[in-house]
Amino acid sequence: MSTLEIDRVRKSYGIHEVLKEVSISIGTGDFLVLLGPSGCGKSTLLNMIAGLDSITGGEIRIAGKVVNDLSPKDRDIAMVFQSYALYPTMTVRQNIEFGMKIRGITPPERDKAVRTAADLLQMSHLLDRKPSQLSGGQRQRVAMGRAIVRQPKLFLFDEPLSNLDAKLRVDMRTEIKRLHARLGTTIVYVTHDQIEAMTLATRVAVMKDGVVQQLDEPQVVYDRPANVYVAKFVGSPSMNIIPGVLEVQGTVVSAVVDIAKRGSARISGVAVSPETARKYAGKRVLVGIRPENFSIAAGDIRPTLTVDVDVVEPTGPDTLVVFHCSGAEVTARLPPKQASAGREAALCVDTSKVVIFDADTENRID
Amino acid sequence: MNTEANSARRSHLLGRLFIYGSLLALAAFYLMPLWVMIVTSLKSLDEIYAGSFVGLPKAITFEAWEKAWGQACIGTACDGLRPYFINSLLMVIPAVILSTGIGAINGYILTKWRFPGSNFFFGMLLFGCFLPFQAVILPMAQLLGSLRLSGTIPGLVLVHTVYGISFTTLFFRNYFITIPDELTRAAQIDGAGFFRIFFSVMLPAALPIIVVSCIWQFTQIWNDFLFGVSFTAGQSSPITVALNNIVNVTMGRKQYNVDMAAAMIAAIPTLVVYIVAGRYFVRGLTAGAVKG
Amino acid sequence: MRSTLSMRDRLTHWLPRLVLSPSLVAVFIGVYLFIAWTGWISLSSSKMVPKYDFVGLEQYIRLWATPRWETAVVNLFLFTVLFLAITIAIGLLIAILLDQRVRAEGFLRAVYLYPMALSFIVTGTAWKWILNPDLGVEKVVNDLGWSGFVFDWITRPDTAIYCVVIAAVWQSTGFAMAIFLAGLRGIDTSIIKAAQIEGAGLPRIYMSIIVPMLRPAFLSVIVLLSYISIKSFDLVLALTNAGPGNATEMPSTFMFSATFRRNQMGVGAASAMMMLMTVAAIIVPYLYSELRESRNEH
Amino acid sequence: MKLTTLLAASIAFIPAVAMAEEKGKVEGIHHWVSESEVNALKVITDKLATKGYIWQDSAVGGLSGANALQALRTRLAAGNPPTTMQFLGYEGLDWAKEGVLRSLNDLYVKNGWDKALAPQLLAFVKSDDDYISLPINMHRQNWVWANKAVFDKAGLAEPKSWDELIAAGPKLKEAGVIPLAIGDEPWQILEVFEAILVDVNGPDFYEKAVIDLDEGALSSEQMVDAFDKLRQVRGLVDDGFTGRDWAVATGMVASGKAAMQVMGDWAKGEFLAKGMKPGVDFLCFPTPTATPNYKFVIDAFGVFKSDDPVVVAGQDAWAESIMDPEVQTNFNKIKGSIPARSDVPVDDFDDCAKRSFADREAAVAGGAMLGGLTEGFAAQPQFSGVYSDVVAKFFVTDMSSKDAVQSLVDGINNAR
Repeated sequence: MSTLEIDRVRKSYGIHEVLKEVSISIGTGDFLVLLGPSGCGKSTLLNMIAGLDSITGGEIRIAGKVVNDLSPKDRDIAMVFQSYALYPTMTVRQNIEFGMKIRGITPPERDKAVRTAADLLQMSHLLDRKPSQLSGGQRQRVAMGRAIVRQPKLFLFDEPLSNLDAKLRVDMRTEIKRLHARLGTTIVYVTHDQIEAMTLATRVAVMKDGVVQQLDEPQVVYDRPANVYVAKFVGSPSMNIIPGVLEVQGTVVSAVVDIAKRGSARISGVAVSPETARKYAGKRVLVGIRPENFSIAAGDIRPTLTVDVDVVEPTGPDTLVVFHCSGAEVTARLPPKQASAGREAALCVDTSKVVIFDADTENRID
Repeated sequence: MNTEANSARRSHLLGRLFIYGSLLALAAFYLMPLWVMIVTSLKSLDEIYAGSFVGLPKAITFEAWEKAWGQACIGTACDGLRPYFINSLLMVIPAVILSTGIGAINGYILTKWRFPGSNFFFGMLLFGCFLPFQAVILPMAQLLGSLRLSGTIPGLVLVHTVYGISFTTLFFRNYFITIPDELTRAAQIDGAGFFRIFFSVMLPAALPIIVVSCIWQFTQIWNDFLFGVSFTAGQSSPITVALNNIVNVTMGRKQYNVDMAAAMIAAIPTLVVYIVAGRYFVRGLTAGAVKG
Repeated sequence: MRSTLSMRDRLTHWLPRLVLSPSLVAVFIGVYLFIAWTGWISLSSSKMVPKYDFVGLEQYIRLWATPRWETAVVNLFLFTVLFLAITIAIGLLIAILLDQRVRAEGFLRAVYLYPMALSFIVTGTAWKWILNPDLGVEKVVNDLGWSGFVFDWITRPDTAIYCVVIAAVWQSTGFAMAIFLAGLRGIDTSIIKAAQIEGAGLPRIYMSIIVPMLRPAFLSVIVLLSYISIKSFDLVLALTNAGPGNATEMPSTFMFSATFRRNQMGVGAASAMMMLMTVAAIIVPYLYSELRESRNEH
Repeated sequence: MKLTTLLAASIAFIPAVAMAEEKGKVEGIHHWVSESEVNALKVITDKLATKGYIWQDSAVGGLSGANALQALRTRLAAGNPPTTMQFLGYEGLDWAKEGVLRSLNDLYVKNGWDKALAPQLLAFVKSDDDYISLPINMHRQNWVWANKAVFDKAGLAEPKSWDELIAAGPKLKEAGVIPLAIGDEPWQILEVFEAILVDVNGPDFYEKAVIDLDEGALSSEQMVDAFDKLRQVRGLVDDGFTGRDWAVATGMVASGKAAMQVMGDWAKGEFLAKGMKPGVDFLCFPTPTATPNYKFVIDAFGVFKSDDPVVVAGQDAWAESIMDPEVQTNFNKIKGSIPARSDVPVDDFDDCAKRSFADREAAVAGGAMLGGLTEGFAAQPQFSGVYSDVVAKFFVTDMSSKDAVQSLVDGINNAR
């Protein structure tokens, strides 16, 4: 059993409040990703879970036990750092053994644990090297090995992949995923990279200015972002946010947007509850459409909107098509060679995936 | 095309000539005093008084060295520099170890265990680096007297340690600040405590700056004259005081060759330290003694 | 909630401060208490031994009415400016030359660095000879045939201070060189390549691109050299003994002779306080910037 | 000899030796570090050893004793004074006023030392009613040392006035000889100046201007004259005088490179060490004047107050060693000076010393015994310091005599 409950936790340095009443709760085996830009408080929160930073208010419970006043070593956690934090004067083996030595584990047991971890991470041949003789990816493995031998209730990762190059980052990501699958330990993982969050997490907490914006499964966060901020932060290219007006005609709810020089276009059948629709009828809203929810109007299907294509960016599997709508720049992900710059394009929208936000609060309305 | 290549080669050659020429000329300037000292120490006194100061000796003799080491008189004690050399060693070794050790742990605290006011404390400490020591001799003498340490080598060790802390703390603090805090955090999570982290993680990683600190302290303490002459007497004097007594004969015929040999003897330990460890000194300076 | 802290955790909390406290006490006594003591003496009528009365600023007035002190202050200023300028210039030059991938760099570096290892109690006599016109450079050059060559600075009161500068530069350039060399090695060589492609010559690259990049090294060198120049005591004593005719008197030698030779302890303490204030005027802004910087790091 | 008596004798002997070893130590700070000085000091310490005390040497050389004074000051501040300390000039009196010196009245009275010293000397040995130091010797400061061969060759005789001495300059220069050997250390220059001051203006003026620091005398025309003379003397000196040790200057006279040197009689040892004989190879005569005077410098030892009876007994032994007539004779033969005691026979001293004795007697009778300014026997150090500042500056620059007098007056007033 290794649950983590973060209960109305606050952190402030003097008058400067870094975390404002954060509450997160995850179950055993969960992979929680704290996602947000730098300065959002995610690393502070992680350090507080680890016991490296003090808690100003609220409670943190690991496996049901309040750990607020426990020192890091008594919290039964392990942590992997962005800079790996390998002890530079010790060999890989000594690095991994260091914590066990302090806990007074006998040499044979230590040796066994090191072996197991080394096999798991395929680094048995590196054990007698110094950190300075290792590549970035190898150091990352050692750092993870050091965490694994601890057999903690909770793994903490602080942006572990951000010092690696792009290729290695993808490989290590898979490695971490595999590790999680094999060990089944609860993990808290801090990153600013939304792809890592999507690929790794079972739960994502998107943070901004010390406040959790949304805490949910990654797919939910992606499909139903809680607000414009989350919508824009998750996904690449990010969700298009187009100003528009909500129209209600009977049971059909539509979002009306402007298209330059061509008048208005109507996106009909937006999934909004009748009460909300009544409340927002005729009001200004923000319409959120993911790029992949556009498609080319083919055959006799009537296009939702016809636009003048501004720029075309082929990525290989898809082509990104950029145009303007209600003054906002909009990107659509289309199959290759279906549109070209300066020409017009007739597009359909998967209205079931369209998300509507309040124009003022920028929160999602259902 | 060919002429261009030629002129390029010529200008390159001229450039190298300029570089080596300047470096060698400067080297000659820097070696001059050493040359004078060595040459003089190998001459006989008669040759020197006959007017040969800078030139090569006509006949090399080590008489002056023997005399300086074992026979030269300071007051009525004619044991040469030997006992004072030992005094200096007895003073410099504990003082270097103590001041470097304290500086290391101070630097560790000031970077990895900061607390409110720790920066202010560091500032206070740093100002101590720049204290003109003449200003503190008398109060220090009173303090040593009340500690019953006046006139003793332990007393000197204490003084050098106190005034060495400022510099060594500066060295270590600036070095440790370049070591990521994550390292101490990782060790904390591994269960290491305050001292364990210091001895197992920080200290082994601080080797370059330990060398810098030791060299600096060694030369400062070995070469110190002011504290030595103020706080010791007679047989417990360090070598610089003994050297001064040999060299600064107020009334009498100067034995320049013995003076120079004595000066060389007094300089040998620091010279050796610099020649052996000078490389590390420059490297250590890069590594954080001076913030780049 | 605090009460749940165990004894051990509380100890851990206070341990750093506890370990630091002996240093704090030592520095507080050895530096600040003693400075306060000197300050007090400077306001007393102390002559031969400390006297704890109060005479106001009398000793300071006496100090500034002493021509030798004026000489000392002027000398310190002149010396510091020249010493800093020349040491930095030569130190930088050597560092740049050494950075051109020369042979025997290690040996050369040791040659430039070794004077730092020696005290002036050791080398003073050698320098005295070298600078003496009858024994040193002038004689050697004259003997080589240039009979018109004159190098008698040390004998003339108006130039003797330059001899002190020469010897001081000799001792400290190695240090400046080491710091500059360290700075140069830290500079990305692609910058030089980029500038070469733009068509700039090597001297120009150094003057307008590399040297400005060494700003932090300059700061360190300037602070440390100012410190050396204010403390230059052995140097003057060994080389000129403040002569000829007190022409090379410095505040440190003045303070020493007032306190220990002339029974003017109050005046000596006043001069010490003046020195301390000068040091503070240089150091405190430096410390302030240094510490502010580190606060930003956190 | 029977075995038993031998045994008895040795048994009786052993405790005696052990006793002698146990009696204690006498620790002294002094600034005698040169070979002849140290050999002279050994005469005293050997005597001390026969009394059962071990000499513990704390020599501190350099800076004309300033380093030694600093050492004493810090030792006193630390409450850890030495047993005894060498004093020059007013130093002993100053320390006596601070109450740290032991009064030696009992020893002086018991041994009759008070009657053995010249009255002018007593001024430096006695503080108020207490005898506080033990003079070992008396140096005469105002000597001229000359190379006889050079003098003969140039046809020169002992000059009768400073003008005569200065007039000899061009002749000597023509002969390729430096007329006057000197170094640029302020004290060497001051030796010459104070000689001029008294030789030209008379002992009374010296007393007013130097001892009493009378402002009228300080700013008088006579003072200007003395500086004018010093300016002329500057013309007798070569350019290489920077950083020249006085002993090197003496060596120049001995070798014939220079003709004369104005220096105290500690210079004599340099000539004697080279095997030269007074009157034959070198000449000694007082600085030329119409008003004969005797400038003295004494080395004396003070002892510090102590509650420890062992230390006090050691001090007694030390005092008796210093004042021992035989010690005074042997010490001074090596040091070049004459005994501080006036009642010691002088027949086996050399000619220079004999002349010194004769002149001393005359000076004592004629009231021309004067303390040397340079060594601190005429004015407190803060005042003699001003003299040496001004004179040294005058000597090495182009300062005018009037300006020199003015800065002398200002400096003395500032130091008052």
